Amino acid sequence: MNPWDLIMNNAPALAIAIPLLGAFVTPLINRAGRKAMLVWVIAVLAFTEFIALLLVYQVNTYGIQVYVFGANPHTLTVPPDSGGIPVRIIFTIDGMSAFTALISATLGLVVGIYSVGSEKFQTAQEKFFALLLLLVVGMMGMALTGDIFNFFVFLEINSLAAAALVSYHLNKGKAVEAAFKYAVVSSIGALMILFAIAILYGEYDALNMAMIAQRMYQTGFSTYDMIAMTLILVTLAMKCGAVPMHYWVPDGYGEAPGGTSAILVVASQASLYGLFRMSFTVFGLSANTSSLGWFMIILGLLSMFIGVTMAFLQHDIKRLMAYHAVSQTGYMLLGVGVGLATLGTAAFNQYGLYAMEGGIFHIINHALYKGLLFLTAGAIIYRVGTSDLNKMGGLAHSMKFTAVFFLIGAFAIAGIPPFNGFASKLMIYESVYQLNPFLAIVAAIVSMLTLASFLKVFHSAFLGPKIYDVKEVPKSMLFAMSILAFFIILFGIFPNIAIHYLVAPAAHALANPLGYITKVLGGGA
Amino acid sequence: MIEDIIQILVLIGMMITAYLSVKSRDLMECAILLGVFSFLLSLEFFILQAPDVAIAEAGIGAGLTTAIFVMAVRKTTRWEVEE
Amino acid sequence: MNPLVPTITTPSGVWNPLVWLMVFLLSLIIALIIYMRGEKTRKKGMQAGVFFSGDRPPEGMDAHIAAHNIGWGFMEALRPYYRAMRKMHTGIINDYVGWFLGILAVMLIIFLFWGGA
Amino acid sequence: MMSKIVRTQANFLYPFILIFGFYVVAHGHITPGGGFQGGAVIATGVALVAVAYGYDTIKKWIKKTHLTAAEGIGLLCFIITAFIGLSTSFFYNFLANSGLIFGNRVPYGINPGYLNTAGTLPIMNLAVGIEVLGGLSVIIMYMMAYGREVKQ
Repeated sequence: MNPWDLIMNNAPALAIAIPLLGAFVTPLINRAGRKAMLVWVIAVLAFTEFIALLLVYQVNTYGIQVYVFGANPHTLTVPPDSGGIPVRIIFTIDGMSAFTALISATLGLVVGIYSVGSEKFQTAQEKFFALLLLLVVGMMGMALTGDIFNFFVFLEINSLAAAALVSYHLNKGKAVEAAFKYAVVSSIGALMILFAIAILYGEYDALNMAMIAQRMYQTGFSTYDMIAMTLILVTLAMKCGAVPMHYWVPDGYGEAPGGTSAILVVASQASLYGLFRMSFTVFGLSANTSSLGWFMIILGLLSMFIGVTMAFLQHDIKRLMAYHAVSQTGYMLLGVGVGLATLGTAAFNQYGLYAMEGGIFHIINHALYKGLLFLTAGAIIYRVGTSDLNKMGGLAHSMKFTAVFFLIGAFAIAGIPPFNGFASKLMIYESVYQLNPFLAIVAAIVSMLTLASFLKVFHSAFLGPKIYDVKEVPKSMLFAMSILAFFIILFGIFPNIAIHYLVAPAAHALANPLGYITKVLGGGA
Repeated sequence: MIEDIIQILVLIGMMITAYLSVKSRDLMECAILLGVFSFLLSLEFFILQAPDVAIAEAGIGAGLTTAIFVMAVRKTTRWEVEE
Repeated sequence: MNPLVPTITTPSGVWNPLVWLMVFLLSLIIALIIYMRGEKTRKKGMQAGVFFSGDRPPEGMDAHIAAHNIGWGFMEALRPYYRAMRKMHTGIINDYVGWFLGILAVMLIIFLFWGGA
Repeated sequence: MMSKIVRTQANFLYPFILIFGFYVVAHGHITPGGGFQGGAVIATGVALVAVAYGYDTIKKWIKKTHLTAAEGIGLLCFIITAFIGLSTSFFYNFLANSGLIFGNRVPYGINPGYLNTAGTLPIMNLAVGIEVLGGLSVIIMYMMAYGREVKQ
């Protein structure tokens, strides 16, 4: 078999296998020197990005993909002697999975390039890069898996790698404390998910998401299902940082080193993906989707408003951006929540699907511009040495490129045309107000407050008299920022590129759980 | 029948050790009580037909974590103090 | 749908970033033209200076405004709200877990009544 | 270093714990247990000796770099075994029933459990066993090393 076919056939497995192998080999390669290690890490991340693009292509061309680990052939979801139950570890890739995997791989690559410059003077860099690769594995696995227990495993990989990365710069013990909080909160959350999985397994004798969804649909929605659903959904809402369970977000993001906060944003979005996947595919057929949708909408409204008002108060640049991450997560919850609340009614085709597309488009936009903003914050801290906005000022005199990138990110997050934030926010406003005008009003007010607080950051960090005599940051950091800035402008001016290839397939995949189930349980081969 | 009695005894023992380990002010005693708790838990797993989990619990819970707790307590103070 | 066409059609309108960009550039050009047609013999430097009620600012007043003071009015207006918010954000790990478990309990009760099929 | 009684007990128990641990690892595919459980049992043995003799003595016998290397090698063996089956699918059990190492066919019906079966599973158990014994032991070693720093 030639290499191209090998990659094409095994793309879903390679998406996690390559970074996993990369993470294990990194400490060994480090003995050959730092340069070799960096080249290896960037090559692995670039190849992962290629695989993620390949997955998007495959899903858009051939429909939902399944991959069964250890099976012969690799698409054999239901072995003939298993009694109709998909017993093996299975990866199911539909539009939404490929979308999340692509974001994870892209931000992983960008943060990898950025960290080459920003972590130059740290010790134990091989551990940093190994953890970065493991975090990518966790996110990709969460996005691609079709098995509820595997989802838990990858969630744990994600949480542990993220907690270790948060504590990488000890920062006089503050970062360790933040990592400890993150670890405690995520392990309690993971415990709840494990409990829910045990309930579901006891009830349906299956761990496959499609199988659970089908059996739940056949036997009806019981109280046990309700308990399991609540445990899973509330935990994942906590993991993606929805108010009022967001307290770990500013601590974790605020103390993480340099660009790592940028990839923590995507790590939270993998939990957001889990929330959407569970509520649409697993429970969407049986449960009352209207009340689930309102659960998300209310969480979204609270997150948007409390997140942005708390951000206004902060004077630590990374904590401020972390509160904005909470606030922006609210938009995604709002958009997709409106889609879920109207699922199955006539309103879904009028504006529900559109709201979902807006919410999902906001995920990739948020990953891009919040990633860029965190990278610029990391660049400022790298040069100035403090994250306190009160002590900054006049950086635009010396760090011109960083200032420009910061402005691009700030305009995008505030929804100023023609940057990408405007396109997705417009889609959310225009569709959400048809359900209830109040939702759109809150969303618009939050957008204004976002602009206000980023003007505050821009004024206090970049404008004013020259205080610090610093140089521009290293080229690798600037290059990483310019990648994100390019995509922000591209998706702002040509939003249909993202919507057509990424967002619309994702929204349709979520809205069609029966397609997912039939693909997995249809036997395969 | 005899299995049920053993199971009830084990569960009661687990509850007692858990309660004592929370209440005790002697941290070394807490660590040892948690070791006993893990041991009883692994026994419970064994009774519930999960020898696989029982071995893991005995190795990790009763063995390693107890050793780590003992080390940590020996390096700090043994008695919990009122702040 | 051609992905290279920048128009998004929303349920109640259309949005085209390219048209917006053109209008933006056009308005910039118009502003520039108006600016160019202005009085050529004006004195330079004075008009853009910062004045405090018509007086020159005293020395040292060009210092930077710290981030803490920006948006003071906003925070002052919402003081009761912010007092409640500060009380909520304690930074203690027990409270984090407490909020999580509390929301879990509330959602269990709510979904018990409205979550079923 | 603890009292003579503890050290004698540790000396006596240590080989048995190690042997039981390796037994669990090697028989992972036919009896309860496996790489993780066996590795944990072996690490318990290391912890026993470490607690009984104290860090200063034990650091001459066990090197932290060796344990870290064991961790890395175990993980690499695991993932490379998974990669070899890639021409069919990731994690494909290419050794099962092939007649090669661990490749014997299991006879139908009740049997005493033949060690030389199950294909790649014993290899993966061994890899996981090496990884877990390295990882958990290195945690113990770092705990003790850090404690010594605090004392000084």
